[in-house]
Amino acid sequence: MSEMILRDAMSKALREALDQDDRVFLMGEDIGAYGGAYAVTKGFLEEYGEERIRDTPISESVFVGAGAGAAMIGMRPIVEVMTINFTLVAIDQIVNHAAKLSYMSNGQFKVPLILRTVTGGGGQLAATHSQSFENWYASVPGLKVVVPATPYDALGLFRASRKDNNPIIFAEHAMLYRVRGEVPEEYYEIPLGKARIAQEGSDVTLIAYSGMVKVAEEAAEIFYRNDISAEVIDLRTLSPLDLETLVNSVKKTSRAVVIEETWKTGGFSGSIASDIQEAAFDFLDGPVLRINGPDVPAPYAKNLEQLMIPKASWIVDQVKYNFGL
Amino acid sequence: MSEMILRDAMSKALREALDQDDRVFLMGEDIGAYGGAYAVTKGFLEEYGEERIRDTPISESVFVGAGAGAAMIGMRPIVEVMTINFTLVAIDQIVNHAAKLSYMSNGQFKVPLILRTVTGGGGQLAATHSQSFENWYASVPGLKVVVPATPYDALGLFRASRKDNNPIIFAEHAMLYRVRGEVPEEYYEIPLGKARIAQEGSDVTLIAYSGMVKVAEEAAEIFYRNDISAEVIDLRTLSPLDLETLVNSVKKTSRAVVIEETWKTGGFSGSIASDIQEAAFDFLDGPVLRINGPDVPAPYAKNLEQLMIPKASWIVDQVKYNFGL
Amino acid sequence: MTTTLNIDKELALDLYSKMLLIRRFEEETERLYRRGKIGGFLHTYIGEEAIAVGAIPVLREDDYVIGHYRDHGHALARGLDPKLAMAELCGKSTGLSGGKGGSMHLFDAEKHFMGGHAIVGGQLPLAVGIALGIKLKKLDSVVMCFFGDGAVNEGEFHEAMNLASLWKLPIVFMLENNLYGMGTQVNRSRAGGPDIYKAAEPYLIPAVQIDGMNLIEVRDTVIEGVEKVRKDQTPIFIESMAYRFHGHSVADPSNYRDNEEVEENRGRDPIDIFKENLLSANFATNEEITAIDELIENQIDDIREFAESSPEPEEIELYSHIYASPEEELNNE
Amino acid sequence: MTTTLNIDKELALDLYSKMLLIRRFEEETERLYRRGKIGGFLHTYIGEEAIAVGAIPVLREDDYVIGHYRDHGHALARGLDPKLAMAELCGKSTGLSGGKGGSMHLFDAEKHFMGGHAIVGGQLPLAVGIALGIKLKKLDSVVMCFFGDGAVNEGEFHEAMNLASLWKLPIVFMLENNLYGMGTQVNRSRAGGPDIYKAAEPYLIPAVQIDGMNLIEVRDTVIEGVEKVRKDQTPIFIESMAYRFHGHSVADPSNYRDNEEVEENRGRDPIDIFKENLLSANFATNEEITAIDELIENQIDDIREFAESSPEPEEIELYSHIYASPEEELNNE
Ligand SMILES: Cc1ncc(C[n+]2csc(CCOP(=O)(O)OP(=O)(O)O)c2C)c(N)n1
Ligand SMILES: Cc1ncc(C[n+]2csc(CCOP(=O)(O)OP(=O)(O)O)c2C)c(N)n1
Ligand SMILES: [Mg+2]
Ligand SMILES: [Mg+2]
Repeated sequence: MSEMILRDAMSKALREALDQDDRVFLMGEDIGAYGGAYAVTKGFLEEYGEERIRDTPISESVFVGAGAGAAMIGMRPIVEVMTINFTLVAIDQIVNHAAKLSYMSNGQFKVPLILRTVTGGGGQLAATHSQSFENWYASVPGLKVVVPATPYDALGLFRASRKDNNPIIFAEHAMLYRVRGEVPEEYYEIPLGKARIAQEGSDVTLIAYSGMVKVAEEAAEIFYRNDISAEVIDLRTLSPLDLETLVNSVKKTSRAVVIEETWKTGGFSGSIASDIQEAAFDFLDGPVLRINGPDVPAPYAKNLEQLMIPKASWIVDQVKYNFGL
Repeated sequence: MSEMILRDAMSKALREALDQDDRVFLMGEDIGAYGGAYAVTKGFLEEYGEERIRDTPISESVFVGAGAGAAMIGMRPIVEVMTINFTLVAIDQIVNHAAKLSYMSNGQFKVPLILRTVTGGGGQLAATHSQSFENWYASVPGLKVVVPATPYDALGLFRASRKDNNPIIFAEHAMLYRVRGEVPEEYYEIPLGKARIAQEGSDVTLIAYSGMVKVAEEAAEIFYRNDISAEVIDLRTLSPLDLETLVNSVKKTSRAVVIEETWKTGGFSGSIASDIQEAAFDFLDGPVLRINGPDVPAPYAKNLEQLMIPKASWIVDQVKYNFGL
Repeated sequence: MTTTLNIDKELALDLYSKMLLIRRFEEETERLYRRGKIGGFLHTYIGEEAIAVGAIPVLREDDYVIGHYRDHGHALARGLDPKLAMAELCGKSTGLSGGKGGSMHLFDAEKHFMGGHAIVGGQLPLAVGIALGIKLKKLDSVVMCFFGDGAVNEGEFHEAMNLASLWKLPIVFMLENNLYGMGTQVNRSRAGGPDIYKAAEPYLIPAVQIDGMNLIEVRDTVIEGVEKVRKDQTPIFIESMAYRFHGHSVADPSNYRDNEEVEENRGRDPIDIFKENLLSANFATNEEITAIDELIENQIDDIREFAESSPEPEEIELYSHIYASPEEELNNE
Repeated sequence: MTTTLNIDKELALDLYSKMLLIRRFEEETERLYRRGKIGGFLHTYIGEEAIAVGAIPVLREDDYVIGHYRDHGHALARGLDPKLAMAELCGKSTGLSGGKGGSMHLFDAEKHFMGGHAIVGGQLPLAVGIALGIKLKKLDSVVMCFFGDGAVNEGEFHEAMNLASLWKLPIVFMLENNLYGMGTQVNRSRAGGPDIYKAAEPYLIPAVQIDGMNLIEVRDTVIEGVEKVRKDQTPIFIESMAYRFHGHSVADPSNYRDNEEVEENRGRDPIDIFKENLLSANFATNEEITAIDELIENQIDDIREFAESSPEPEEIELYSHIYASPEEELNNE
């Protein structure tokens, strides 16, 4: 076992990919000479050279699409879009091309493309730079969406992503890069589509992903101190979604809260909450709750921005209000 | 009263805008010389001239953004993107610019831009051309989303949209253009954010919008023949969402179904269903159901495509299965 | 007077057959569309046959072709089975994609036919990626990427041209300038006007403009061009001036073009021009030409029959191939 | 030896003060950032002052300015209140946008300052729209749109250039070529290399390249250019060669540039160059220059104090101005 921060787990995952598979190459803005906007690929250019570590012009649409094109002929590109906000200028290549090539060709082509990007708010980057669009991507058939919350998962899920033959949005939360955690030396993988029970409990199920897992864990800690036993589930991937694990937990606890950083309106929390109530209505003690950030473009000011990001106390208050716990 | 098809109601709405407000102009691909891909603006170029009916190059990003820019200085542009599928190449201008300018400038700028576009499947146009992204737009704070289901509503909602000072996605369903309906001669408006009770009922609430309203009405008709009284609600706008009307109805009927054409995973149906169960859980006889198209990229073949579009029978079957009605 | 044609006789007759096959195939699609056998949008290639047939047969099997929704001509020129293509247009299980792609999205992995793509400009980034893959695999294949004059105005054109040149990728940018994007005449959509090849200059991509109605001119240009791309591993740009004889799609009466313009261009029918070439080079007699015509007519009957009599896809196919299964072997040549 | 400067003396000193204000303002932002008073990303304009100050004061009040996230210099050159700008950077209620926009998103409707925009290239379509609005309103205003060498590679650059030229819109495309987009040198991002003004040719937009370190050169070029745009109602393109003296943002140690290059460029400090101009034209003595320096230092103290002592926005402001209320009067001049 060794401890490392999530950023280093990602660097390790990428190095592994480059070392083990010569079909792998990296491309994106400032991943080379600059070392990556979030320093994940620092030193890579020197180690692996310009052919495999490709700094791109600022033109997301072409280099994301080029990733899909290269994947069509058997390469395994790992493309970085600096943040998920900027994927919007390339979203057509993702949704109308990468995601659909397998289906439209009836399986003649596969697109083993990993699109790494940085998601989430909390850095005072204001409205254009603080969004979380992984929920949109998770609604698109043909895409998979991976949202790790720990260094262990980042590495393990990336390994599985590398073996998958589908286009994958791999969304790393900006505020998690410095989170530290155990990462075994021995090889392991974490399959896509299998949620993690971060903490077992019996009174209420807290469902979260990416940056919200630690918020759910904080809430669970508060509950614990009040003799309430919360089960915390980390989704790990939004697509595929491990509904089975969620439903089993809710059948046990009778109460569920879905916690998501982005807007509630149209959020993935609603989709999950509805999945649960459709599958387990008779087990429920009350509504499946959603805790989301408010329906507001992210403000810059620190004090206002803090109001955007769900807090453990919001969960505790809502659980108390709705379930009397 | 006169009868007209939805296409003509839209043409009437646009003519009115051009006639009554010289800040209004139209721009989009092939709206002029070609007469509009769906013929809504046929004859406009001859009537209003090139300055106000502007054929654009195929470059959605710049002309959508230009709509926002012109709106910033007080024009009232009506921009047409041929179908909602193609808004993906302009989505950054919509989501990161038009939607955020008011907030980021703290109200110094307003963006009274109407983006008209065509949504929905059913025309055998296959995966890239049959999507419905209005749910994504409805999740973005700063945007409003209008989804008319009848000629009457198309005209009335467009009139209200014209008076609104916000960026609006006005999504017309391709399969509704030839739907005929009553449209009064006298002036009327339909406010944004007010759902329509298309049919009163007491046993189950069917919630739909755009192309799905007539499917809900068909289901209601089947229910009626089986002595089940269904209330049909046409949302009219996804944002703002008239939750009050939905909740009041569900409190009365104790059962609700949300019907939406697009993918269930991450769909707006989940967001609405969750809103309802959070607001009215104790009134519910069972889960708030969702009827969506399957999580599949639209296929071309006619027989397969038909499986994509929710049918009245799907509603009837689910209501029976879940509520025993 | 006999002129000489710088091409093998047998090949010339074969190319003539290919052009005619495309023409008749397209005419048949229009009939099938009107009979309700083909749905969706249908964009025919009638009038532009000399480009696909002049260009694509120049390529090797290990080269790649990619284009837009007006893709039947490219597909047939590349040698895709016309029966399977027509079955696809009819939404049948025997179609290239089992009926799931339709007219605008033809694919054939084996033939390295990388798709018709229906989002205008969307194929350009993919083409760049295929060329990048070629380069990284150290192959000497090239990518031929077709697109229209309308697509040139999309941002992706600019991004693709820049990256292809910057990274020295083996692409033939193959512009079909038929003067219109739907109803919009090129002068009304491009600041630089119709000579689009000039747009390649700032990217340092060598560019030429040629007569896309003249098969021999297309072929000679492409032979030279592809050789250069293969050798230098850098992109080139070929603008073929063309005209689509019918509307943008079957639904388009094409009112925005005046009759005179349409008639004048129809007078320069690429098939007639090449036929004249064949006759005056003594490559074929009128009788032989007629024999080819008849052969193609018969072939079209077979194609139609195959497509019409093929079964619809099974409902279960709705759910297949949304994702590749993890076990599936990659198409990894 | 006295040289002559083709500019009014008072104005020249005023412009000098503006440059210096920007420089000192930016230095102060860096200090405030390090003190944790400013958050998010902070991109300073240090080294590029001659462009904004050479260009923007040429404009009339009814003209428009729009740019990217490196916007402090443009804002101050346009005459936005530096106190309000700094308060915005500190996320205070007194800021230009009440603290909601931050460094990358400065706006001032009254001054026709149409925003710093943080999505690279995103301001270009908006600029086109503002110019279109001007044209439709039959005004003779112009739009000056700033963007970087990195932005040129986005598709929106191409789309905007084409539409602006095609529709003859009054825009000055104002490229600040500081040779890097973040850590990527322009030769590694552009097929055409660093002479980006050549990219304007296919769009038929007149373009020049000038020394963006030389205020007088910038100013003279812009005077002539803006006059032309105003008269002809067509776009022009000005490429100002520049260099940012600090990192891309405060967080960037700028390791990708070698010291020699940095030092050489710092040696051509635009403020020093203009100071030399002033001195050798006898527009000011060394003492007068020093007096200006001191004035600015004091002003910066006031600015910082105002920003630091201003209150944070009230929580309720989180929810204001997401939408315009229907009753609200439009900003409809
Ligand atoms: C992004 C996008 N915008 C608009 C359309 C609708 N559309 C389909 S074809 C076409 C015209 C394209 O013209 P051109 O590139 O010249 O090709 P041609 O049809 O002439 O072969 C348009 C506007 C689309 N499919 N995709
Ligand atoms: C669409 C998009 N992609 C990437 C980024 C990240 N980013 C911010 S600034 C920048 C570099 C821009 O360089 P340039 O246009 O030359 O402007 P400069 O910073 O040199 O003034 C990048 C890549 C972004 N903000 N938006
Ligand atoms: Mg064309
Ligand atoms: Mg730069």
